[in-house]
Amino acid sequence: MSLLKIDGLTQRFGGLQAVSEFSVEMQGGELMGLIGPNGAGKTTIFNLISGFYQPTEGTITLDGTPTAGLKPHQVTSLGVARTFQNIRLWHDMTVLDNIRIAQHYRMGYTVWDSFLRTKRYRECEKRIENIAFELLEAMSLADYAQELPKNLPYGLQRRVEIARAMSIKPKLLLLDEPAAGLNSSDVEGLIKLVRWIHDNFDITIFMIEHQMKVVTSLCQWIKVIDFGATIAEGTAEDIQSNPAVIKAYLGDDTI
Amino acid sequence: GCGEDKAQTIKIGFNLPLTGDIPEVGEGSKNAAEMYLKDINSAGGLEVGGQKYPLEFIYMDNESKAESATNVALKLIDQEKVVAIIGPNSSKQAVPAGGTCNDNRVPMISPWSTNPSTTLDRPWVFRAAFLDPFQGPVVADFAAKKFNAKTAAVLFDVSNDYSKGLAEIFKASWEAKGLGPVVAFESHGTKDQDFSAQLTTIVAANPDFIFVPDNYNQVALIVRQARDLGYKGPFMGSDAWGTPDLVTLCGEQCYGNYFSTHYAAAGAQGATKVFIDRYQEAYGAVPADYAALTWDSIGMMVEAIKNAGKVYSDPVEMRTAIRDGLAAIKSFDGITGSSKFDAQGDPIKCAVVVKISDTGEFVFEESVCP
Amino acid sequence: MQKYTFNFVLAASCLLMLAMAQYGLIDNYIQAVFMFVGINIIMSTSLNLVNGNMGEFSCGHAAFMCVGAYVSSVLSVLCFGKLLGGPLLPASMAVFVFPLIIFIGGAVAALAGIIVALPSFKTRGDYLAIITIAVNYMIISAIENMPSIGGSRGFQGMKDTVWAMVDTFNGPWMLLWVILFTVFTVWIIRRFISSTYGKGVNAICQDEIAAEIMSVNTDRMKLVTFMLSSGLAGIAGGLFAHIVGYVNPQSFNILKSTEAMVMVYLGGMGSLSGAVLSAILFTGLMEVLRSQSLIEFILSPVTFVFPDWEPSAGVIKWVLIPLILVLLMQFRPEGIMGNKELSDVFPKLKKYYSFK
Amino acid sequence: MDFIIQNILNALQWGSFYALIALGYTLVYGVLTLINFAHGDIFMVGAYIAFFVASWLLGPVFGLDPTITFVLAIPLTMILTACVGVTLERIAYRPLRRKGAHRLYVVITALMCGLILEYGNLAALGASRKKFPDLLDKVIWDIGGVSVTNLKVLVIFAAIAVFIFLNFIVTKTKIGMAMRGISYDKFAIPLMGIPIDAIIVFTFILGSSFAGLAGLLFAMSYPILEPFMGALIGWKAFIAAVVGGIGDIRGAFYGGFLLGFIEVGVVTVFPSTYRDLFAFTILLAILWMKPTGLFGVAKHTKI
Amino acid sequence: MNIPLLEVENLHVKYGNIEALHGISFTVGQGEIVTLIGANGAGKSTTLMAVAQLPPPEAPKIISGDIRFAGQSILGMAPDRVVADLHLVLVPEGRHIFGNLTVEENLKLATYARKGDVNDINRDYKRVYQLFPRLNERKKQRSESLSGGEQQMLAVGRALMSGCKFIMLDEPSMGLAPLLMYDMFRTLKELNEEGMTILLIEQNAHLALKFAHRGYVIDTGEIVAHGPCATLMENPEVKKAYLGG
Ligand SMILES: Nc1ncnc2c1ncn2[C@@H]1O[C@H](COP(=O)(O)OP(=O)(O)OP(=O)(O)O)[C@@H](O)[C@H]1O
Ligand SMILES: Nc1ncnc2c1ncn2[C@@H]1O[C@H](COP(=O)(O)OP(=O)(O)OP(=O)(O)O)[C@@H](O)[C@H]1O
Ligand SMILES: [Mg+2]
Ligand SMILES: [Mg+2]
Repeated sequence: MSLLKIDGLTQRFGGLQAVSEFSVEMQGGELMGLIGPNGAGKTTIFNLISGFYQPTEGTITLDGTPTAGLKPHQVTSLGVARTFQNIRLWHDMTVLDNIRIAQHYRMGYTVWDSFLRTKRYRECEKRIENIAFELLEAMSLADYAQELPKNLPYGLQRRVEIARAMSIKPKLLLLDEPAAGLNSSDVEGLIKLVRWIHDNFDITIFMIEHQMKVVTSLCQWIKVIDFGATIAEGTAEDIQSNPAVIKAYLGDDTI
Repeated sequence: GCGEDKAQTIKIGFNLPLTGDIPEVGEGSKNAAEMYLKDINSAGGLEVGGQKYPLEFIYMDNESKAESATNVALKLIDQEKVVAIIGPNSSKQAVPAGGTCNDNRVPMISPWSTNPSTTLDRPWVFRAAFLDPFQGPVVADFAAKKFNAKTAAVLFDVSNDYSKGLAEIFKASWEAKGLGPVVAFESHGTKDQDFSAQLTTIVAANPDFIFVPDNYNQVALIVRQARDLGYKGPFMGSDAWGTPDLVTLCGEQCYGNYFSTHYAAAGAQGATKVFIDRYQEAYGAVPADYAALTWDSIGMMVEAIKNAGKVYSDPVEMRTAIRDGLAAIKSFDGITGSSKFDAQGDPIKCAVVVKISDTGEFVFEESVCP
Repeated sequence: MQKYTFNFVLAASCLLMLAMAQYGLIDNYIQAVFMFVGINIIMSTSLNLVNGNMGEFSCGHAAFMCVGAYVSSVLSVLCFGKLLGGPLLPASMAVFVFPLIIFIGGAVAALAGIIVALPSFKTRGDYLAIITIAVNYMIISAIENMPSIGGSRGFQGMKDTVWAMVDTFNGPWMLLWVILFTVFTVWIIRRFISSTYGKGVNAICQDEIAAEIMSVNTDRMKLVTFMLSSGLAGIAGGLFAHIVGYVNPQSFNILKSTEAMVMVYLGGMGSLSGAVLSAILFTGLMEVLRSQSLIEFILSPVTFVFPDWEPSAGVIKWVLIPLILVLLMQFRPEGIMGNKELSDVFPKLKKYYSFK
Repeated sequence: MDFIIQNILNALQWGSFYALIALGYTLVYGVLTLINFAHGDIFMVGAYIAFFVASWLLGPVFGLDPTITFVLAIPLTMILTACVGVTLERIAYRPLRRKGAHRLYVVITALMCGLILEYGNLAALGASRKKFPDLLDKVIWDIGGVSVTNLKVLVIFAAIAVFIFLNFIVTKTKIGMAMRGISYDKFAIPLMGIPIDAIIVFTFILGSSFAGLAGLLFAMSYPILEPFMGALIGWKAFIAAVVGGIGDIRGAFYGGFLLGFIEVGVVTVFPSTYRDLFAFTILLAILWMKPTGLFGVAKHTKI
Repeated sequence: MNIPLLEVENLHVKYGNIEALHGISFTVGQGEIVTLIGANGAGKSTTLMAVAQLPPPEAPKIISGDIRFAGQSILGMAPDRVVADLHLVLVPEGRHIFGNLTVEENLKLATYARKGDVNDINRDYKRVYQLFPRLNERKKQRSESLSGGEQQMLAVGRALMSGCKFIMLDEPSMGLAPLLMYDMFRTLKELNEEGMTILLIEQNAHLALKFAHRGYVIDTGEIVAHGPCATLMENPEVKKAYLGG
């Protein structure tokens, strides 16, 4: 059974067709890229997968479960985590809290436990905290556990956002332009990080990115869309030499 | 105690709505009290048992709120150590503050509260005004006789316990007469300014008169708007109309209407007239009924102190003495008429029906006694 | 051991206060002020949960206080009063039944909180603010139209329960209950917001979309928070009714809600200790400025220039308090505590308590 | 039938006042996302200013004819009330804005300023109410059992005219665009060469001067002035503005009339003691169905 | 030698109590393209906001130093006057478009302080729509629902509409697809050839150095290197830190 199966996905906003007939199937374990010109509908596809929009047409199936009608938090608890094109951390809570809260769906205790501080409460909180610390350690963020994200440099904020998504223990990780706004050396770091995550966790990654360097060095398979429809797909080499992709997306780099 | 030699002051507290919904009531009461205070103290104080004691009045604002009224009562009792309290005026504050005074064994007189619960089962609480169950029938009888009315309409304030209570009692007593129905029974909110929807319903029901147990400021608007909607019949009001400001605000449109009240300012005689003239001189306005009732409440209090025959330095003893003094008053002649007191501490007194004359004065029309 | 210092100090000072009340060292007025401080603490901390932690703008908190007040008053009169038929329960049980009555009032108020919580799933911000105002008006209007519980005449008779407790043992019962419920409120809120569960509320405040996508069940969080907040307000209402001994729907109008709101923002949004401090400050200010002589002293320069003007404390107080608040906001535009807790400002305090 | 028409007229007049005040709320909100809770009290101040202006013009110094007084009172009241609004902005809101305070702190400040205006008035002028002089000779037309006064007609037309004027300013002019832009992103406004403070002051001038106009018309229609006259109508106008969709001029206008119609309608159909209960339930239901009001656009969060 | 158009001299600025720039000096001559490069958090955006005279709290507070435009100090000038009188415009980091206005209104609002010929303005509209055809298609759409890249186009387009002669761009390529990014840089080059002065911040240091005439390297609030782009590209330190090897 495939991990993610999208079939004939279409999304309209009023008269505008942002996504049309998009289909993809991921078996699990891939690192796939999604590229396309601005406004092609990439973020919309992510929003549809994570349940933020309900598709006009088409189906999304996660691990055999259709996601139609599910709320975003329910989709997340099926094992989908994502980052955002514009960083959306909870800026006034510590990095540690950011990572703890993202484990809400498997908190394991009720509001009464939190009032009464039952044994269950203490055990669950302990577990949540341990997971958070392990993750921060692993992503070399442990030094910043008590910092507020808004006080961190941009590059680290991106990293915290990825850590937050990882604390969900997702099977599928959606990264929306993780390299945007990073300078060249941070981009190198990001590439390493994504590869490390992919290699060390049993995880599937689907990413949107405009920096071709990132896409080509990470993704085994790339889908190119324009006006909501797939115009090409293949390996990095295929894509880079595809005339349709060059015309619609890559352009020529003479200035 | 041994305080007889020193000129000990007698402290009386006032629990007044100086802010909130009805600040003018607080202000009027305070004005009357100031006048009384000046009278007594310029005469060297209150003579009790052959010795003169200066009076001290302490005014506190209850913001027209129930909890503030109890707080003020407690503060007057515990911090200021007053021997008696006058106020609060409206029942919303007088009922809880009455409870507090009764619990703490401090005599209290509410000048203006007409809700029976204020004094019910409270031996320490008294009042100067008659009760709603008395006023309602007075209005009904008068209107039936004067206007030959068969049908009545009522417009009242739902959020005001006074207005609502009186409206209901009136309705019951009107219907009990069996002359005809109350054809419209409409209400509005306390701070409303537009009544045209209610009045349209009332006018459409074509009543012989409209009973408006409302505060004078709303009366002015109601009458005006009713006339704009083509209503030509008479209005009848209750004691809350009894402010000279009514005529200032309402103007000619209120002329010729009637209301029941505690006293009639125009054509008043004797002590009442003296009071009115002096008040007018001091504050530039004819005193409203709450001012007059406050004056009478102070008068009752003073009589009770005199009845006590002695001023104790211990406020607790003094309070008991005043309460006994108050309970001992069997009848009282005040500027709002003379009254007798029943077992609950409620006065039994005559109501007056007043006509607003063509010059805008409140002219005595008829006196109705229980 | 050190970490219990705070609890000991708190318990000791409460006991001291009770003892002083019992032996007449503090008079009824001071006791009443303490009790209103307690009630205001409950009101401001519970509203802070919604307005501060969750970042909504609820302007109708008094509505829930009203529900709690009426429910517990009616129960109390049914059980121990004589207004609605004879007392159902013997007076000796009052001590045990009273807290139950207050809790039931709170529980019903929590149910009333659902009226606000449900729309909050779909709308927020100023639209939700209007819904809360509307609910406030609706509840007042509903009670005014219930003649069986007094309508706009108000409802009384709850003092019988208090007397029943005093007859069992002569002591400052209401003060005791207010202290207990205030501590209970602060304790429960503290536990709630410091748990990972409760921190979801802050996440909703800071970025609701991220919260939803990061697995926080925002609808359930909102429901729980609104119910907790309004339930606690209901408890405050029940206590209020038994202190004053009389309730009137208009006592819980929008002005009362405004007071709670002012306390929350004065203390600093989302700061529990700020909400407690500002409730103390605000209530204190309200009482202190009742004094005519103080107001005359403050205004003596003005009355010197305008000798005819006779300021009345009641009026001036309501000019001064807003003025003080406006000035305070100019100097501390984030409230007394900002979004920090006392222990963040004075980290040493942390050693002395484990309130969690 | 005439009963219904009469009530429609009643609702139109009462709705006009809600609309006029709601327009001021929405205008300021549309720029600063500030619920200017002092607006109802600025309206009250406007009515008092109108009172003093009218008494002064009618008084011994000038002894003008009432109609001329009315004509002169309109601009004078509007200007003076605008000054009050701008003063509030300058001394209370602007410093907070400069410090980057949370928007709700400004809202609370506005609430406090409203209280200061109310109680300041009470302290200065005392508790007795003021009677507004009659400026227009009242004409009552009786058309088939429906009575209409000239004042009613004037009020309704004034509300419509103000709406058309404001709607034009906000949607069609560049200054109106700047006003809307500020509410979304204050940071970028100066980068467009737009003097932000000037625009905000302009907004307050507009909002307050129309509150002044509303105060004048209100005082003529309900000629009894007291310091708290603006409080309740202010709250309700705010509710109307939100139900219409706060920040949108059309929303305030239609919301005001809607509230007027609901209130009058409930009183007409149901026992009037239930007015608040039913009226607010209806409003709640409207917001339930349209969570951002009639004309409000849900703020789209692009993620 | 004639005076440069913009001179920043020993600029110190603070956010609250934290000093973000510790004495930065640089110049931009008339008709030049100058780029500032540096790591995240180095203070590049801060510098531009200080030049644009934006007020705190979002922007920094200038403590000391001087900023001169055509020889005149502009310290204390109102930020809207900077745009209206000096025709010096900043395209800020993070787009800051007016989401509740349509695309068209956003562009129109940018001409608020412009006192030009209607024909000039119309020519600029054309140019913007030509450069970003997407904006033309989305003219009537509320701009907050635009995609990230489309919003970036709008932010740049808006600056062009203001009739500026000196444009400061803070990461204009963020979120743009390669094709568009190259198009935009080509247009900027064209504008430069027509006389526009450009001060650019760009994370992609390769691109920036290829595009600009001169560059400054900022590190934690200080200038650590500067010179013509060709020289900087050869500088081993710069190479190591910013060109990724
Ligand atoms: N809620 C919405 N309402 C209306 N239009 C929308 C909405 N969301 C997206 N769009 C439109 O749908 C199209 C696709 O948007 P989307 O955000 O998916 O683009 P994208 O591929 O992520 O582009 P970019 O690379 O610039 O981020 C855009 O043209 C956008 O204007
Ligand atoms: N509003 C602010 N308040 C406080 N500190 C700030 C603020 N904005 C920026 N800073 C701090 O000032 C320093 C310089 O920030 P600046 O935004 O200028 O960096 P930058 O070089 O533009 O970085 P980036 O490449 O991430 O855009 C950073 O340390 C940052 O944390
Ligand atoms: Mg995108
Ligand atoms: Mg930057």
